[in-house]
Amino acid sequence: MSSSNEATVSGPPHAHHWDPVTAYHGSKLGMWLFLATEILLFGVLFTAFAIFRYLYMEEFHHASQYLDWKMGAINTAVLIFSSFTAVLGVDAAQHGDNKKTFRWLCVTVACGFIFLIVKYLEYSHKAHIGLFPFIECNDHAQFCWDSVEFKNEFKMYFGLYYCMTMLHALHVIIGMGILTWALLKAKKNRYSTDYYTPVEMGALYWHLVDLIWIYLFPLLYLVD
Amino acid sequence: MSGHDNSEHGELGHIVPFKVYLAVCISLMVLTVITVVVAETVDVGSWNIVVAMLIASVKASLVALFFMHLKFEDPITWLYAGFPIVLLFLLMGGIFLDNPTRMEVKPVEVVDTLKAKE
Amino acid sequence: MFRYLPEQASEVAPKVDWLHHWITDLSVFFTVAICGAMLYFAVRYRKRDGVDHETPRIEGNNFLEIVWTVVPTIICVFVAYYGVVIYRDMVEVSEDPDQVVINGRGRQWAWDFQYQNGKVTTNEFVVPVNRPIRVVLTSTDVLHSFFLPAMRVKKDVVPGMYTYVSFTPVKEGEYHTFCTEYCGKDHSYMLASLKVVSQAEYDRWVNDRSAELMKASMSPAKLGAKLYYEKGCNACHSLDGSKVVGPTFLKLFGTERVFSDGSKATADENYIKNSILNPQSQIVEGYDAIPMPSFDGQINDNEITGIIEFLRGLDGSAPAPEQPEADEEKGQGEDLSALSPVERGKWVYENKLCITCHSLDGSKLVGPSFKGLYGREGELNDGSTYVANDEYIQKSIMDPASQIVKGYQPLMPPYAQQLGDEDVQGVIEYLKTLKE
Amino acid sequence: MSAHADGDDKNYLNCETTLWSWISTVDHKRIGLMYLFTITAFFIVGGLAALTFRIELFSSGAQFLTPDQYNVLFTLHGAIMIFLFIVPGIPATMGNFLLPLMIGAKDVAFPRLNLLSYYIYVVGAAMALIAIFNPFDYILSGFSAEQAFNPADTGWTFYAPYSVKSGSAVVWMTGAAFVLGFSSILTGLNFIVTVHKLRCPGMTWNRLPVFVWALYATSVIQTLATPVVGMTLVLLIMERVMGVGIFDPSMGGDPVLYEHFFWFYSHPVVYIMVLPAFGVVGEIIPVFSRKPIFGYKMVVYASVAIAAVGFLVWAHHMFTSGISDWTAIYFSVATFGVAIPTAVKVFNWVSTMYKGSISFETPMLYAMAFIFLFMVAGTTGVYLATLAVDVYYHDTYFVVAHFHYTIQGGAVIGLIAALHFWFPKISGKMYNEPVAKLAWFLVFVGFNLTFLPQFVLGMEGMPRRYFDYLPEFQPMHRLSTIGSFINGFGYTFALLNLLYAAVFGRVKAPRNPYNSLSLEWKTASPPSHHNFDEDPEVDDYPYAYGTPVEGGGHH
Repeated sequence: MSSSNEATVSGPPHAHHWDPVTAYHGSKLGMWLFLATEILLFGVLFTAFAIFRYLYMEEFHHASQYLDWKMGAINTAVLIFSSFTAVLGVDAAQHGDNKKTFRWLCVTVACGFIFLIVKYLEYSHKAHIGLFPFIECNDHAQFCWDSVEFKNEFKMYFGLYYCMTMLHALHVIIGMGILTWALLKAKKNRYSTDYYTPVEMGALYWHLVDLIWIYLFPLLYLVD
Repeated sequence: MSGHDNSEHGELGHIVPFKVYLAVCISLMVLTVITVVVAETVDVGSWNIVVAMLIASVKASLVALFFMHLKFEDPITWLYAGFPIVLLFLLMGGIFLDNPTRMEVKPVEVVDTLKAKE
Repeated sequence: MFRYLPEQASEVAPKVDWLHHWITDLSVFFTVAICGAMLYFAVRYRKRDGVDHETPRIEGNNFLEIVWTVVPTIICVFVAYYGVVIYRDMVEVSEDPDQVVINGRGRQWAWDFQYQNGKVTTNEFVVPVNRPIRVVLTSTDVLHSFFLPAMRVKKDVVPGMYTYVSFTPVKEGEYHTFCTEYCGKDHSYMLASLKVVSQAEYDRWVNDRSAELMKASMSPAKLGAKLYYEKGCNACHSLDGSKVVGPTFLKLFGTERVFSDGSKATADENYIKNSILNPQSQIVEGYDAIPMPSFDGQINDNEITGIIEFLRGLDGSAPAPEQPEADEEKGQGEDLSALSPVERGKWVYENKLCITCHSLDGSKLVGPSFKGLYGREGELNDGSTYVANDEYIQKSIMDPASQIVKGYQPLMPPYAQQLGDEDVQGVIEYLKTLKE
Repeated sequence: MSAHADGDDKNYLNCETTLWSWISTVDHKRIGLMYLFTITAFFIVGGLAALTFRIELFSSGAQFLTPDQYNVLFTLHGAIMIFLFIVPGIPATMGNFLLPLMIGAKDVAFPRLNLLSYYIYVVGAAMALIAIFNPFDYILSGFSAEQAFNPADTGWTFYAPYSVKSGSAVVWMTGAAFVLGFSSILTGLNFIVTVHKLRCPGMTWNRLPVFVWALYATSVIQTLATPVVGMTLVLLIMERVMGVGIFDPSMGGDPVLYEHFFWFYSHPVVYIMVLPAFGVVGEIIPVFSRKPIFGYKMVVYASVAIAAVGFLVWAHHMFTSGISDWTAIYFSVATFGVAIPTAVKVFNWVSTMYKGSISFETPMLYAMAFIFLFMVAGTTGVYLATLAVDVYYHDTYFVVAHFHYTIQGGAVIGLIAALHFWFPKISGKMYNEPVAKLAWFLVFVGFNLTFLPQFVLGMEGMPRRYFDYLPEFQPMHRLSTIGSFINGFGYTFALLNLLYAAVFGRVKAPRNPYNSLSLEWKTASPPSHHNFDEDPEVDDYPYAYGTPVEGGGHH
């Protein structure tokens, strides 16, 4: 949904009914509004996390021990760096340098891939020890998602963990899609100092993804 | 908030020097390290979460202000960037107003007189 | 409009109605004033003969704006204030030691009540007049809401959480209790009746455990049949082989069950017990995992045995038992006049539940054994002595609490309204035959 | 619709006539019309569901439905009317059509996003239809008859834990609500940017028509409240799919938390429904009174204030739900904060008529009916905001009646008023005035006959969502059922009258049949594809009716 939304927000250069400058500022305002909805979308999860962390402090603390903070820290660094490269992509586009834009955005998308790979490693480790929904309980695993003991031991920490990180990972994937679309335009030399809306919008979206992870990381991995 | 938005000066986005971006990126990395170090070594009880969230907020502000160019945006953008955060605090406020202040109600203890004399 | 509210049966009801009355007056006043002004303007300033007349360009009036911002604000502040004050009266937790606390439990689709002495009722409860009452509520499945219109109180019944309503009834009578939070199929039938009675009647009622004792004395299969209807099994499990929400009970016992995960088991005693206590652990293929709640904690071993025996009996050889109309008195319609006094006494002993507490073999149950009772001498709780003569026995039946034999508890319900003179005489004669 | 177009006057309806030109259009006017037809279809479905269960409720005791069927019907009625009809109601239809015209723009800010938003709505509607017919359960169960018709039965509020335990159609219905929410978000976002960036020269903020202001306030709520319910519904689905436990008390979750999340959106959503109707009334009354709207600024501030305060009061739907007493007290007091700006609006509308030259065309009749119905809705709202009284009224028919007075008496009457008012502009035709007045009469009488008795039922203590009821409630239920059919006939007449006029009508509408000063009347009826033949410019606000007098100036 969001990717096609992007496609429409930015529009072609010189949309028929408004001038390019207004179109640029309008698109940016639209994007900020969309980001506002994203913040509230995650906000519900943050609120649920906050109240249950307050109620089940010990269970949450205990559960967070099963996350590897090193993995989280790596992903944080990767995302921050990718935000940096994304903004350099925008900077290059602002100077009308399509080649540089293309290169920086490629790096950003690559960082997205690294993030997802690390996430996959984390998930698969969890699945191995039974800390994952959707898998059958088996004797090798340490835990069983659907068991009463599991719920009592961790309360809803892992449920929230997966809701939050999966939603975030979905946003990473969508963000990569938008940036890929934007960098393909750079490949075709579509940007100039007068028009670089897709890069700017894609980067804004990508920064939001980064911004949310900045909160997720200490909340989930370092909470105590 | 006047009707002149349409006829703004011809410039598009604000151009920020490279070294500002670099400085922001480095600060973000450093703050990440600080978050981890503080969380792993310092123990100030329930303040840990507050410290972690404060650092996260500083990082988030840096991203928003410089990477997202919020610093150079008009008041309307500020309004709609700030509004969801206000609403989020409202939502949290309402829920934290409710849950911790709920009265602890206990059912009455039943002494079953039929069973008692067995 | 006022008279449509139900009668005011609690202490807080007149206060709520007072505020209600005020809001009604204000509402009617403002509605009539504004709509009246609108209609007046509409008629007075109507366009005549299809031609617009000249109109003044009045764009506003700051004074008026201030007036109609400030006046409603003041009214709102007052209404809100009294709303809060009366609400505090309503939810105030009484420290009164005189308070009667009842545990209420909502389930799909019935209300259970449990009194401090262990008395349990379903869909009806009785409280004494003029004493603060508190019903502590919880739910075993989904949200319900406990609404006593005549008392003007209501509270949602939430699983995993305790809430309460408190009220002080001021009028004897029978009142409705509704479920007001939508809870599924029979939401509209989830009613209970509240009886507000005098203190004396309440004491008699709350100590009368004969219905429960009767259940204890039933044959297991019969108990099972009763529970089948009482606990609401009938909502999901049929007795005629048809598939409702859950599997039918007809010819279930002893058959092989195939579960949704492919495993199999025979429907034996353990299987049935486990299905009642942990329904989610074994879902028969083709059924939804979700609906059945666990009955853990709501049902005792005796009752489980009853259900097992009930299921064992449903082999298709006999017609399924009908839902009992009420707790019909045993022996109703039997011709008792032909019995001799001793036979009459024996019949009373067996059918009026004496049998559950008083043995014939000298063993001590809830009450003293009837063996060798007649003519016995002994000590009462208050230190005085008694001789078990005719007079003593009659009084013990009619007003048991007045003379409790030492070592026993005052549990026996009074039979003054249930037994006639002939019955009592019969019991006395019967006891005489039980002398050693 | 375009059958009677002359060759020489090309307008948005006949500039292109292929089916493809409609379904791929990015013209805000055509999208508004497509919305209008789709939501009207769902209005009919939701209305028929309501009439069906009103027949069931005609007498005490089970009539011709089972309790399960009744539960399904009221759920469908609620979910369809809320998510598929009245939330997109005025903004997506009249808003889409009028917003650019009123501010002198060629289109909304993101025309293609607008079309996308429509198709997201269509996807959501399709999901809702799947929830109704639930074909997958039927197929997966091997065409077992019990799974043939098994729609969601949770009520439109989807309260946990019932919605977690109920049938699988709930997932489709909540999914539909989530997707429809996205459509709503995108429409709102589009309107906000449009108002900020596309006003024509001279159209300053205090020259905006009050309808545009109302749409703007609505859009802010749409954009910022909807994600909350979206995520909540996703959590509900996750709860079912992977057992998160947030709303499940047996795992330590809190069902009341669901209610908080739900009402954080679903209280502001009533302002999404009714604020645009306020705007419509604010447009109609000045035109038919030939007077400036009284206290323009206060009317505008009140719109914005209602939108803002609307976010602060959500838990007044939960006074008896087990929230703490302090929370209940705060939310009760805060709720009165909504009463004040609403009252201010009503006072201003009525004052606008003072010394006017009032004519009673159908839109004006609807607007006056609106004021009466909304007075009833508002004053009965005071009972429900008052803590002690709400404890009695919560979840009774009183709430049902109050809600229908605000939403049907407010938003739906507002929509019908708007349809009549701007019908000449939309279709280029005039409708049959006597028939429209007859329909108005039936709607007004039928509506009051349906819902006034429900106030009485609420007073008597009749709980809502009851399939069956005690015999003493029967008389009022009978009145209500009779009224609902009169109401239904009224809407049928009104809509058929408009449809007939649009298709077969002979009387062409002039540019400005009511001599309105607002910008949308300055262009042709119906407008051309590009809205205005020459770029519009304004130099005053659109309410400068009458002869100037001393004092009380607008600027």
